[in-house]
Amino acid sequence: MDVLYFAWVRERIGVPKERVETKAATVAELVAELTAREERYAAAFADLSALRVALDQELADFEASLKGVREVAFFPPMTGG
Amino acid sequence: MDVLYFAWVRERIGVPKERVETKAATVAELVAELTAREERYAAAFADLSALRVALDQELADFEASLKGVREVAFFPPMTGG
Amino acid sequence: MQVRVQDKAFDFGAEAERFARAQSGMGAVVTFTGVVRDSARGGMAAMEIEHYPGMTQKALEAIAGEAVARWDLGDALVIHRHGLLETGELIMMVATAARHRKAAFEAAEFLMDYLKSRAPFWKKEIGADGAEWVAAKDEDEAALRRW
Amino acid sequence: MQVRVQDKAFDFGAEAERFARAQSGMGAVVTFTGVVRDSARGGMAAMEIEHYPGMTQKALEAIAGEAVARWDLGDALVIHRHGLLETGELIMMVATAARHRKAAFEAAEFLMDYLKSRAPFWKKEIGADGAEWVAAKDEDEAALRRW
Repeated sequence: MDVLYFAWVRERIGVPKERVETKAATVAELVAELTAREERYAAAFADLSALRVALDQELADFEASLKGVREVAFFPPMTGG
Repeated sequence: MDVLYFAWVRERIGVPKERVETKAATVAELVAELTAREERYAAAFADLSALRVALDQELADFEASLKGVREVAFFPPMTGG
Repeated sequence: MQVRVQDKAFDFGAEAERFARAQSGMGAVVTFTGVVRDSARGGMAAMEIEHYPGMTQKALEAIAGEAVARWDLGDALVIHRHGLLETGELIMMVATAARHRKAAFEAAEFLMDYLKSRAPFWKKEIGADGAEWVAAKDEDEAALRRW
Repeated sequence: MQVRVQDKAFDFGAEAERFARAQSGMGAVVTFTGVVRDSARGGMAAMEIEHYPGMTQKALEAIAGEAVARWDLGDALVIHRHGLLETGELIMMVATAARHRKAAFEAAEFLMDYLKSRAPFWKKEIGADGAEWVAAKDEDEAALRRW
């Protein structure tokens, strides 16, 4: 699936987008998998309360299933307007 | 003093402004005096709850004193905006 | 702070643009404009707005001054027309500028609530079948109580 | 209903004027526009607004659609910029049209509250001494609870 990062999450991880092959069933499992992979992910995902997630461009939560999902995006709380 | 009328009060009384010589001490006394004078005043002042009054261009109430007042205005509740 | 009472039309877009551009240090600009619309009973051709010339400007300045002080506004603008207006014409506008949106919105609503019930204007709807003074609404008087 | 996400500047006055003029039967038009202002710590030179291209338009259309349905609006407009903006530039605007002022104000505030916390934009303040992401405010999250 495609994994996208925005704002300081993107800056910490170092790329705006990447392709991830995973068997994670939920967002939380995907986060755990990425965190274990490299320090830059651990830094980005250190405080999940400071993060938001969207699945296929809809806001979701960390317990949500990844079944059928093609695009996951991680970002800080939004600051539009 | 000058007495001014606006909106349907003006239409009922038939003039926008007139000079009134009076010894009335309060707005209520002035209203009573005018009401007694002619039917058109009685028609305009029939329901005081539907009227507002301004003394020297400041909103006031019917018990207010006329002492030193140069301009009295009677009108219905305002409908600006 | 600017208050204008006039019979001629005003250019809402140009006024709104100028007001927003003049802000420095204010992040939030709110405008309201009122449009003459057909009456509830239909068939309205025009609206006549009467006012109390000696009092109107003073009353509007007092209201705008209170809004600026209470919400620490960067600026406030009030324009209100009188005379004969056709359906679709703009009756009035207010604009407020504040550091944050909450103050800008509240101040604009405050100005509108006061303009509706405390500024000396009276509207008359003119239709094919005659003319009728617009009655003040209880809800407009009630709206003042929250401030 | 119109939603535009763009990097180029928009003409607030012209947009506001066109929006108000297009109303028929709607008596009340409210606009909000946000201006890039200096940060609380001062010395800000510019603001960079990042967004999530695939999601932004959809999210804004959903928010605007909800506002139109909930307040029975005659129309709603949302314009939001992304990219690099200088101090004094306009970030975004919303406009709402309703029969009465209460609905127009509420719908505009609702749109703003959602844009602040639910539309995928992230602001970064760029100053002489470096850049810093704007933190989301608890009060903005709290503002959503009233709707």
